Amino acid sequence: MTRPRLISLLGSYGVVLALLLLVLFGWARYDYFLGFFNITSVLRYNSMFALVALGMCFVIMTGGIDLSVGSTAALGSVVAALASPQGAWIGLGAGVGAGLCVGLINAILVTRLKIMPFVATLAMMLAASGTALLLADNQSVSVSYESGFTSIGQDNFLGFPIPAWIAIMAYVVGWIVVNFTSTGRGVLAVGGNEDATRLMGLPADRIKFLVYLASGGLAGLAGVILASQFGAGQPIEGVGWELFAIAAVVVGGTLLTGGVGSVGATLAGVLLLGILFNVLNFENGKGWISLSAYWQSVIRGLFLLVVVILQAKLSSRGSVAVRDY
Amino acid sequence: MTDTARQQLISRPFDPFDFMARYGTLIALALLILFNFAFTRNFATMQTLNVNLTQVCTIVIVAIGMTLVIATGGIDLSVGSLMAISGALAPMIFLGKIVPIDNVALAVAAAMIIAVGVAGLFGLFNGWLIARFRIQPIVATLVLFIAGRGIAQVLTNGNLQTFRVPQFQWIGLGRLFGIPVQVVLMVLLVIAAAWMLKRTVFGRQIIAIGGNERAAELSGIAVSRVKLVVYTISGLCAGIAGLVVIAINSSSDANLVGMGMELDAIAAVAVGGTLLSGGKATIIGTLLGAMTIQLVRYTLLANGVPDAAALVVKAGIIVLAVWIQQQGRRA
Amino acid sequence: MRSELAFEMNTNSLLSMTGIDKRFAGIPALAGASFAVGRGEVHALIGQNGAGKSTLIKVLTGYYKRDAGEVVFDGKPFEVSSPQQAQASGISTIYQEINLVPYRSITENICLGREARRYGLLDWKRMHQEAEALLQRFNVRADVRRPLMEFNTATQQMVAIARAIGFSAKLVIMDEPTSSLDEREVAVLFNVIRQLKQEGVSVVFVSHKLDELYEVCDRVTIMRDGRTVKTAAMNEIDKIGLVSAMLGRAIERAEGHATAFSDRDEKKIGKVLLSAENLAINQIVQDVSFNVRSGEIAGFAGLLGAGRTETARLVFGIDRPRAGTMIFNGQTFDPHKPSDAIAAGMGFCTEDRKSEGIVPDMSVAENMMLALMPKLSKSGVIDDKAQRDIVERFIRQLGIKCSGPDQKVRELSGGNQQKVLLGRWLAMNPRLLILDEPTRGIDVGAKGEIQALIKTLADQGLAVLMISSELEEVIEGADRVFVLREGISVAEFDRDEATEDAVMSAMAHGSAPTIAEAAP
Amino acid sequence: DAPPLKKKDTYKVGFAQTESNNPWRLAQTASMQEEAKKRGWQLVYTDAASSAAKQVADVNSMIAQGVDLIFLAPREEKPLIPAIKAAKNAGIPVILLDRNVDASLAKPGEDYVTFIGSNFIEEGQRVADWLVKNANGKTTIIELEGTTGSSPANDRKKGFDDVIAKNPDFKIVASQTGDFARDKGRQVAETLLQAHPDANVVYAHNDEMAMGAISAIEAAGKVPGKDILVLSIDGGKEAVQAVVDGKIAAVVECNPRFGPKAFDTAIAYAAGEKIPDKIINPDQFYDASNAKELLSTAY
Ligand SMILES: Nc1ncnc2c1ncn2[C@@H]1O[C@H](COP(=O)(O)OP(=O)(O)OP(=O)(O)O)[C@@H](O)[C@H]1O
Ligand SMILES: Nc1ncnc2c1ncn2[C@@H]1O[C@H](COP(=O)(O)OP(=O)(O)OP(=O)(O)O)[C@@H](O)[C@H]1O
Ligand SMILES: O[C@@H]1[C@@H](O)[C@H](O)OC[C@H]1O
Ligand SMILES: [Mg+2]
Ligand SMILES: [Mg+2]
Repeated sequence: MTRPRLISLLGSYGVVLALLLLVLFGWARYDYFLGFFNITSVLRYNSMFALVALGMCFVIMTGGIDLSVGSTAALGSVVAALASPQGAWIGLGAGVGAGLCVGLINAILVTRLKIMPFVATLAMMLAASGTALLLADNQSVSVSYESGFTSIGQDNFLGFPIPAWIAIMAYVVGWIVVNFTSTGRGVLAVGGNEDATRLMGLPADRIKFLVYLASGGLAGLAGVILASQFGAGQPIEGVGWELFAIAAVVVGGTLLTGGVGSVGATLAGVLLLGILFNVLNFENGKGWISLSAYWQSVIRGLFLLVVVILQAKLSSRGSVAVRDY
Repeated sequence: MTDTARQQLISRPFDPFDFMARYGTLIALALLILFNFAFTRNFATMQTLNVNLTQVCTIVIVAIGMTLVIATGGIDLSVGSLMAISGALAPMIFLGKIVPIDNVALAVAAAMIIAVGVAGLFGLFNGWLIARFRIQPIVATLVLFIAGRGIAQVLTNGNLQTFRVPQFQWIGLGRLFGIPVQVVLMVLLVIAAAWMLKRTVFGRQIIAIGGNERAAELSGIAVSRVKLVVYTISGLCAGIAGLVVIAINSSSDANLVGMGMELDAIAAVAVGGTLLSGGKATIIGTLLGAMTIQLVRYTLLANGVPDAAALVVKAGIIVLAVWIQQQGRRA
Repeated sequence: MRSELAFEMNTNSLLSMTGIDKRFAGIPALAGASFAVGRGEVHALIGQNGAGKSTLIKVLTGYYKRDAGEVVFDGKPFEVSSPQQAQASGISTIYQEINLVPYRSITENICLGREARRYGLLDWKRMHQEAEALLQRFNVRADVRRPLMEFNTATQQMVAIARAIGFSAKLVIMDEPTSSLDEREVAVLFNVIRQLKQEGVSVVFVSHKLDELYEVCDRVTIMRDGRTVKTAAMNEIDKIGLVSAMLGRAIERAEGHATAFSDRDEKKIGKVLLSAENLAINQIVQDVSFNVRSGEIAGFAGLLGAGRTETARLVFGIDRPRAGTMIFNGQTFDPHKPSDAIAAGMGFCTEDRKSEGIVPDMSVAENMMLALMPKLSKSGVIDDKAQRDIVERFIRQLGIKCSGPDQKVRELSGGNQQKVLLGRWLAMNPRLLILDEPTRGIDVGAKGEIQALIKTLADQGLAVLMISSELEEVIEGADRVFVLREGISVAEFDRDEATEDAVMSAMAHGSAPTIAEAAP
Repeated sequence: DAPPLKKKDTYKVGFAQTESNNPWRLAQTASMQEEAKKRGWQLVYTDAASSAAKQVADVNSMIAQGVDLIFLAPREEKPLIPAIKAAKNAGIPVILLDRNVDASLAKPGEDYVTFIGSNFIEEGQRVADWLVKNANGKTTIIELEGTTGSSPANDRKKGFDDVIAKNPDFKIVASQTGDFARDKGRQVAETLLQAHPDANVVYAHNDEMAMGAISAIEAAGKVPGKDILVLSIDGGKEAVQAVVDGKIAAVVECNPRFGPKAFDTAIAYAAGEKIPDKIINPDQFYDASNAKELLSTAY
């Protein structure tokens, strides 16, 4: 392998490297870090972010952005909780449906009314949150414990948390869509040069439409897991999820300007940032930084800084990585 | 008469879409004011004007910097955190927590200059990440969005600082010719920025970079330097806004000062008609945009719309305002 | 009456457009234009910059919605609202500005929209093969898995053409496909056009290089000010006829010269202003030496990818050389960034006007003043009056067709955008001007004006480094011609030595005699 | 039954805080940390940054680290249940601080040891009761709510509004969120005072918003305490000082200093003592009659 090729590979997989290093660090420094309990609970919790980040990744690949994912998840959780007494599947469908509704409005605002994605989804972030609060009457909504709805978030399948299975499946589908379907290639093309894509005769608007819809649906699904994992629909949850997702996507090497992106690296980005929180909690147990909780944000910021600079240095030397199959 | 001059004389027919795009924000604002005259109790008073103007000040000041940043094709998520840093630092200095300064005037001056200066430096840091490492602005500024508030909290150990220092609080509570000082400050900054953007080389360079960065670079524009300056200005604006907020409240809470400001400021810029993709900017638009958002907030509160419903209404109005703007551009 | 006419056209033509109107913000770009293309015909569409050629095409493909008029395609009324539908109906288009997706691979750029599938999923292997095979028709060999942006303009243009051909279309539209191709590639393209014709496919061909038209086109339609003014069989109209129809007035033109670089006064050439020795950066530029004197036009000739553009970038400080030295105006010259070169008195008009030239949302005036602005300001404040004067002067001098200095540059036709960029650098009054394909996409009338202008400026002492893929432009325009081949400067010709044959053979086979000698 | 706690000289305990964005929370955290230090216990501290979901993840990471006991200040009543259950399954006892969890889903003495804290509904009631008695004709009320959807906001509203509803003389003319924050509280108060010039009572769900409201009242040219009665909850030093100065009429204490009682309870539990299901803090009530003398004891 030639040097530039290696560097460009590192550029796109730098995040994987960082992830490995962080895990290694945690394993060496803390007892029980790689214990079964910790691994499964980290995965169970972060599966919500993984789903939201997957949707975000698609949106960003088209050159857009979706700020509404957090409140959409909150809305999804409320709707799912309200519907959960009717049965697990109905709760699931209702939550995803609520997300799809928000996604649909985003899609219409962006592709039909031509409103900038940042503004359109910012507005929907407010609207979804307001709707969630209205539906929930400003309070958390209990889910039904009888209907089996809580299994979705709390149970295991083959010893592995169900939410993690759901996230993995979503990523496999996402990966196939990006790499092996024309819609997926269209997503990248639209982000790379929307005007050209249109002139090339691709249905740019339909692609963007689908992407916002998918992002909404995935956020709704994350909401279902939120409701089911914690036993309540939570109208005020989801604050800042959009930034977490954006950070994960970008740390994964996806360009915010669109046109280049990787589903797999996004997952690595989610795990990287998610595990960082976990590491910070373990570090607190050591008593070094627990004196002031505020150091946590400083450390998180610094960590992001290091990863992002590393990314930038690696990818500026190799050229943009395009996958060849 | 030259050929081009003649062509200019051929008047274009009245185009309602163009008109909407040009005056969309103004129309929205006028409609809101009319609505309030009709439905909101006690609206037509000086005090209402006063309340709205003083409340909109900080958003406008931050949004000025944000407009410039957005004009270059960037974005600055760190403004709220920078407000917190400046808001945390200033009282530490004038209350003599760092080094005791006997002369109050001196202490206040030092506090203001250092606090705003530090915010500017952090802005410069944002610019450095973006210009030097070509990190995408949203992520580069996300770093300080997260860490910046942490820094402010670490500085104060998260504690609330309360104070009564009239010399300092003048910028939040004082009046100049009967007008609140912060309003005067806001107006001055708006005029300066609008003039700069329209009439100076630097302003033109900002727009060029947002419009086509490579072309700008090849035309000899020092793209990196312009970006550094623009993010620094954004930091300075945030720093000033931070001081205004704590001055009004007689207290500084690193945990909350500037919370959510980035989205308010960006919304003001967008509603004001500046394209978020860069290459275009209007400071007056931003002022009108911020006022629209402020007035929406006032209207909903004054008429007792429940908070949850207010969120939905606010969303609708933002979309509507931006949609009106967009109409002209598409034709 | 009208419908009768339409019916008549239906029977013998593939496409007929009648009475087409299109206005932008009230200003007409097309006013009652009509256009008809027969089956299996290669039809030229020509006209001055801004005549409405590209607009007509975009109206046809549904990119713009027409304000009035009728279109009949393949015997049926044709109503499409998007290029996608046009493509599905059998119209395949290569737009004027290369419209591809730079981050994506060549394969994707060629296959997007008609991907090969296996078990419902994309079959990459087959797609790569297809892309390679298509490019092979154009003698282009490239790693089709690499992102398009890694390739030069000419290759990108070929990819765009390959893409359009790859769709089995009834009509292929090419809006100035040859402006970034050299003669060898043009010849290949023409072969392909002839093949298409044999297969019964019609081709619409837009070009400002009138000589080319005679090689492949059957008929020609000439546009002026948004109208179609003439349609004729290619063999019934001569060049003068074409030009006078385009310009709308009779012209008499000095024969013998293809360009407006009439004899230059060599006495006005001064001392060496810029000399570069053994510049190298990577495979694209390996060893380039040349010099330019004040008042001299030095030309760079070479095949596509010979390293001319890349050399110019080194001179202008956009990229930094790995080896080699430059002396400018008697001093060592080592620019780190374009502003260094500009400060030293250079200007660079790039070949890629869309991504490196215009700031689309800025006005004509702002675009033109972009580089000069700092000089025309008092302590950072722009001197509007002074700028306006200059801008208006250049709009007049270059004949830029725009509604005024405040019109957005994005609204100008391609050729007029190019003129604005030329204005940007001419306004700087530089000592050395690097022109990379200065007349690309510029109509014959304006081309002559621009060439004459370059000459006048050189006469006044300006040093010009001109890169052009139009051989005659280099040969007639340059006082000296440097030939680059595969990143190496292989030959230098004085004006009288620079015959077409000599230059061409150096471009194709030249080796580096100086290098060979210098090597130990 | 709730998992037992072994008797040891020193413990490794977790404290899962909800958020750190207001002085009240800071005081609570400080109190817990001080107490741990004093007793030489190791404290694993986490901050859920206002997210119930993150708080569950935080508790899980404490379980993973094998702490002996968890102090949990649950952000909300329902979503923290899985955390309590997970701790129970792992054999780690949990003591709830300041906010309770849904009694129908988890039981004291069974799923967790006990709840130590105040009763938010009661706090709202106490404020309202005081107002009904001492209104002196001031009956037009503006209510500044806490963060929308948070349990102290919901409960303090419920407690107060229910009492007011039973007294038809009184009227709440506006009730909007001030997000528990001073700046937001001030801005909202400015607007509401403008829209309701007849209002003469401001009830704020916490001290911070009350302080903001005082600025707003003064900016509107009115005198807090005279023209408008300000009522608040929390009872921090600044607020009690305001009572002394006559700017706040009355404030219910909601003491954040949980440290000593929380740790004592843990020791008692390890010793096998019977712990009551609820340990309600004896919260002060400050008004003009007692504020001056109690000022020094305010937190
Ligand atoms: N989007 C637009 N907005 C406003 N005016 C436009 C727009 N597109 C084209 N025009 C105007 O329409 C006219 C025709 O432009 P068009 O691009 O069709 O010319 P053209 O014949 O292709 O010229 P060239 O040879 O330079 O490419 C020009 O005057 C141009 O300024
Ligand atoms: N492998 C590559 N990676 C990135 N850019 C490339 C690569 N190959 C060529 N280019 C770019 O393509 C452009 C053309 O290169 P070059 O200077 O070799 O062509 P040229 O001689 O000017 O020919 P022409 O302009 O006619 O295509 C340059 O801007 C160069 O940067
Ligand atoms: O007033 C307090 C509020 O500020 C905090 O967030 O939760 C507990 C409350 O008592
Ligand atoms: Mg054209
Ligand atoms: Mg070139």
